[in-house]
Amino acid sequence: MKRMAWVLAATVLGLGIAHAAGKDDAARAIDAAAAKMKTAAALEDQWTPTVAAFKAAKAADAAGDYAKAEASAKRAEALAAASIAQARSQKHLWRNEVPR
Amino acid sequence: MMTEPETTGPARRTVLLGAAGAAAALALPRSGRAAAVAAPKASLWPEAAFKATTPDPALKALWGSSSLTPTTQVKMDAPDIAENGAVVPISVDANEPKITGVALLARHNPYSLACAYEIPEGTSPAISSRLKLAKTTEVIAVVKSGGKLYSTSKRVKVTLGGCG
Amino acid sequence: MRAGVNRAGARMAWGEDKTMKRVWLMIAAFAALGLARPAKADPAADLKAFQRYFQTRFPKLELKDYVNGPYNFSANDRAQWKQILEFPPYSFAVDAGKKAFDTKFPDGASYASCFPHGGIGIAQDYPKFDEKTGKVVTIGIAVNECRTRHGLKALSLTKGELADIVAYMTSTSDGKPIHVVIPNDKRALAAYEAGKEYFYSRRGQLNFSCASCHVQAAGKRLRGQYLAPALGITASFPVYRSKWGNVGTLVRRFIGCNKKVRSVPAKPDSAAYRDLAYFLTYMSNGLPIAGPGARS
Amino acid sequence: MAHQILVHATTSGGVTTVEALIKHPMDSGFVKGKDGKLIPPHYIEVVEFTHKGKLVLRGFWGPAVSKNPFIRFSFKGGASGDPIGVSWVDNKGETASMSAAIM
Repeated sequence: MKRMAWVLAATVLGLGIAHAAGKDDAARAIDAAAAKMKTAAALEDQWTPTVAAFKAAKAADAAGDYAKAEASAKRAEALAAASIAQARSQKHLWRNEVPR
Repeated sequence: MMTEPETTGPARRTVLLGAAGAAAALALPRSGRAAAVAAPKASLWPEAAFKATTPDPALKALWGSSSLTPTTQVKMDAPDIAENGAVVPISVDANEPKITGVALLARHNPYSLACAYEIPEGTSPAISSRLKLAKTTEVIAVVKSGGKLYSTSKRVKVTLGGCG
Repeated sequence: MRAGVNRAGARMAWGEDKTMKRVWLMIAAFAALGLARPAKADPAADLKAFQRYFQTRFPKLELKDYVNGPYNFSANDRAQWKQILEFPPYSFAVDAGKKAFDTKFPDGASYASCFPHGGIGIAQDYPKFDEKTGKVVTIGIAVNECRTRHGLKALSLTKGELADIVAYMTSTSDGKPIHVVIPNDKRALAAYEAGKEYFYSRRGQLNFSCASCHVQAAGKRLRGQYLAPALGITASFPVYRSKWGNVGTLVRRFIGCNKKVRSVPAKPDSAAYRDLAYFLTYMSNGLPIAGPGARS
Repeated sequence: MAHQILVHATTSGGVTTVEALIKHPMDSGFVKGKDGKLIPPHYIEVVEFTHKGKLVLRGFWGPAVSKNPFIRFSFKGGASGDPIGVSWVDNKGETASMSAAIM
């Protein structure tokens, strides 16, 4: 159940952010994603789809497709944020899994 | 769950020792050892048999006939479900007199013939090896004896390996 | 119409909003209530509870059976595995590892000079806590430390020559009881605790912990394959996996498991993996070394 | 190092059992490599076992034989110390051979 919640949250967030975007919007989104990802990495909980989305954003940005770059970056940011929330909650919740 | 759990320790150890012992005799190719062993002739390989995509033409190309006589005298040990399709242990044995050849075929592999052996006099037809099975398939063991072909077959289920 | 709803929704799900932060904290605090407070690390008590957990779940298995991993749960798979072990596919690795191990370094030293008892029959003592550096040292890392001390490049910790060397060293410990020591040193206990936390923490987009598969779901099937119990799981490493077609180390498996749950793996020599190996191997203390092993 | 052959031959009751593990990729030609391209077929085609120079088994293998092939068979005769020869040739014309004594 918990698992589904994470996947759902992350998936829903990644959608519906597409809009006409310029170069600056894309750059801002990429920076924001990078910042979130740095936090996630520090918490040892980066998700592989986050990295994939970020790569896609950089590639689209380099190709001049800023709308796609921004959308992908936002997806990366959302995924990174979800992983941060996961890591922070696990700081306490992990103890529930220990056999006693 | 298994009712009679057992560890593999001692048996495994023997195997390792065996391998290590043999390692002393390990040789590199063309290393010019005193007892040099000649390489086989590549031209012996029955290419047409190995290029056939179904069992019948493979056997015709290999031994000139695809007429099989199913018999319980040919025995094959193969798993019901392959743990990993890339490494399926399969053993054959047969009770027919004067066996001169043994072959294994996997009906649904891209090429049906997996392996074939020439059995000189004095060599047992009991052969164990490990085969690749592309998907769930009938595996056919064929034995050549006195110009006739005897066989047995078994369906081996191949599922996708999961955990990564 | 700039996805306002999404953003609000996002905040709630992310837990970035202040109110939500409080809720998260409450949830966390609530979760912590039922347990003993994050008490002092007590590895010995953990070990007992861990082994008891599995023995309660699988009363027919003896402790030493756990080194057979998934093959305790399927007669069909076990039969194939035993046939493969008749001439195990890791034989080449052990052979190559022995040759590498016996080869002198350019400075005249050798691997044997870096280890107690010349490196023979000592694999069961790893991972070890190094009091000088305050870090956990796996046997693979110890091999690399030996190399760099003698002017050689460190090898990949996951496969290849180092895996072969560790496979050979492990083969000389076959059957010896795993004997990981956690000294009464704050740093060692902290490393143990960190490994324990890593093991039980859910991570990756699929939200699995190591324990999700190898404790809770141990002995159950995941896409046609049986999940090995965490107890005894380290005993067969390094392991020849048919899927890999060669021998890999424990850290290679960590990386694979992390990727499987869609989590970016840690670095092979990271503190995270050192500590994880420390905790996980300690949990199998007393079980016999059965490595190198073979798995599908 | 590239072409190793491990042989384990034992004799008991007048029958010699030979086990061999041969290092070879046995690429079928149907599997993709890391670069996404098919790995070209590379497999042993003929393998021969001799006892004191006399052929005791000839095998024809195809791409369906597993990586690092294993084989076990037995023949009548053979004494401790006798040489067992193993040799193979693959579809690229590479060959390897070795000789090991019956234990």
